[in-house]
Amino acid sequence: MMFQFENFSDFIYMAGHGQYVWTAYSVSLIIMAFIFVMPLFRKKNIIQKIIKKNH
Amino acid sequence: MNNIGFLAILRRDLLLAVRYRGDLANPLIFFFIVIALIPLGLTPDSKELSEIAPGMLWITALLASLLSLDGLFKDDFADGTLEQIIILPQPLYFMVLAKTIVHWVVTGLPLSLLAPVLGLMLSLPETGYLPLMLSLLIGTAILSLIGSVGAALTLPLNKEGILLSLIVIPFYMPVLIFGSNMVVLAVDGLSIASPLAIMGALLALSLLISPYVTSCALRLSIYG
Amino acid sequence: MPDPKNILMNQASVKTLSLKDLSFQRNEKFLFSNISLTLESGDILQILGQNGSGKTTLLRLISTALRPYSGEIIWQGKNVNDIRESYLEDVLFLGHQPGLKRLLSAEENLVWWRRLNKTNLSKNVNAFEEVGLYNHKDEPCNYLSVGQLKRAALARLYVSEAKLWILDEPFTSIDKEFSIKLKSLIVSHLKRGGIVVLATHQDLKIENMKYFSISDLSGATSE
Amino acid sequence: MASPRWFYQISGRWLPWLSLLTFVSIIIGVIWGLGFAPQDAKQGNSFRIIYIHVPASFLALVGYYIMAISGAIAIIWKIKLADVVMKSAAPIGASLTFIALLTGAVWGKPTWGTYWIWDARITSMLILFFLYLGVIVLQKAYSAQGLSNKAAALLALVGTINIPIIYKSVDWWYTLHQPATIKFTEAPSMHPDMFQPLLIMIIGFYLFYVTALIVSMRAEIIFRERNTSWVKELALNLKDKRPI
Repeated sequence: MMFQFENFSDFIYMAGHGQYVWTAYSVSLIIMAFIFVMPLFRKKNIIQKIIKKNH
Repeated sequence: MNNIGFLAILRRDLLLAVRYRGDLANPLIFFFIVIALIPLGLTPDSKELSEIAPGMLWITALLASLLSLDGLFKDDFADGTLEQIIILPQPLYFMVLAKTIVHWVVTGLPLSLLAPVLGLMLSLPETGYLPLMLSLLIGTAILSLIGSVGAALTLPLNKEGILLSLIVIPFYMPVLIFGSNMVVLAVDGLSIASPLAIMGALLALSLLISPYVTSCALRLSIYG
Repeated sequence: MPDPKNILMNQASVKTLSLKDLSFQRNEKFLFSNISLTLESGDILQILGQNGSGKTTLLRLISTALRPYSGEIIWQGKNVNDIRESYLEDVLFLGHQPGLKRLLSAEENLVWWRRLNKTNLSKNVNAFEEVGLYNHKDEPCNYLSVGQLKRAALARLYVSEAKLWILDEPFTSIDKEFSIKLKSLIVSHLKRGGIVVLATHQDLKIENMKYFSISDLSGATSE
Repeated sequence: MASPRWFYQISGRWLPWLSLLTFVSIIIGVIWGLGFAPQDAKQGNSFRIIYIHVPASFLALVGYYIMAISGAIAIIWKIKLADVVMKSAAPIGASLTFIALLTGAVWGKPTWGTYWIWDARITSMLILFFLYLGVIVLQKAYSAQGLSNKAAALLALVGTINIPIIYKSVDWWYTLHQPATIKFTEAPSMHPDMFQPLLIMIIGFYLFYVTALIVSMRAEIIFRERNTSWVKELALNLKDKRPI
């Protein structure tokens, strides 16, 4: 179990398939991060609204 | 005891449908128009048309049946009879079944009987006519049953046009697959036993489950 | 002097309807909670409250059209969900809407309704004469005015054998003369041992009438 | 006991650890899958997309059943928490299905030359996405909040009956028209070096699903109980800690 690519640029290029692999990974991870973070913001501004309401 | 409600609703709705034949024709007209579009959009060449005829006939019949679905409970809901039906002593299951059967008789049945004529227009080979009618007869019954669930769920929403189709179409897909495939097999001269058996199973399943789910949905959404 | 009401009926046929801490929630808020009351044959309950306070909802709960959030409705000592069929045979519910198919005539609507509900076919009273619609009974309902539609719906009261009447604003859009007739019909129903639960703003002045008001503090009952 | 408030407090304590665990497992899985797993003999490096595609489609399906079951519990036993679970599970499931579709399409380009191929697995995933869409749109359609969840829960329940039928009929349909081709998203019998990172990623995705669900449930609970006393009190002492 060792690193499959000679160097970093080969790792990015991935014998031609790099663009597909990286787009798939990055878009998916961005969407997952978005799902995780969005409720936090939602909760934050509900709490802010509550604070403003009975300030 | 149970069938009083069933027969009463069946008779009443059939009477209404027959007395006001106007909207009986809508699904048929839709069917005609869309089938007439296909050669214009694709090709007048009869060989190519017969390739796609089963699929197009089935898709158009499916959409025609979907078109008239939202009226299933709509007018009963509007004039307050649905409220009365829900608190009748007889079980709601049979009354919903009666309404679904009337919807099938009004849309599915005429579509199936008319389909071979339109098959002619799409140069569907003769061997396909009877299987097309058979598959549509069973298929539109399943479509009406499943569709009644969607109609009940979107009952109180007045701008629900696309929502009803979005809810119902995923459930229509297996019926479309087996229905149109039955005609394709028949056209190729193969036996249509297996898709026919599966269609029968789908019919039995939806006959059992859909009216029950629809009556739950009605109780839920009547005061939306 | 014993209450005349009880003399008329032997104990066997006394019907009882009781609500046990009934509550209902709409949009996470309690419209009303733990309402408890009991009605017997010959009782009439008027539900008061501004519009939208839940009067209609309470009537729909009693008629099992709506399921309560908690609590139960008991008819003849048994929960209505267990005896749904026999309970609903004894119920007549008239809602805001007349509940008539507009494309059918008033006569057809009543004939259809009678087939589904326990109605006294032998009674030769002509319901449409009583409600003054005799010469309109064969036209499709969409030719009738709102008042006539209401009376066509009220025609059911004349033929129904149901013991429990649940009426939602029965007196709206009907004229003075007919509302007197309706009131006397209700009184005779009570005398025959029936129970009436109705929501109306009219002051009916029927003796020993019970009131129940749904104010914003839920469950306040005033006897 | 299973009141939303109780859940909020319990989840508050466990959330940091859970999200840390999720983050770590996904990072390990990604690095392992991208850098250290061997490439596939036929498909070369594009095969690495499997480490996102398979867990996502797996969770998309499991997520639908979680949503439907919690919806059923909410209708039958009227448990508020189950209703919150259903409301939060729908968008997460839909996004995971979208990820599965996206990665499947991107994967199709190097392997099949086009972004969209009507492969059995991809088509069933697309229909599953429509099912999710139907539930979400129905949830938002009713004005009365409680009602829309019940209707959506009923639809989700009926959907669970439909999913096996859809998968079977799409398979049947696919093998009918292209009998010979292999279903490329089927994970071929994999070399252990390839399989271990996949296992890590599946665990990582499970953890992610649970944490994302908890986070979105907490927001939903705060929203639903916004005018209760415990939420107000919580909001006020949050204010003292970091003045806004």
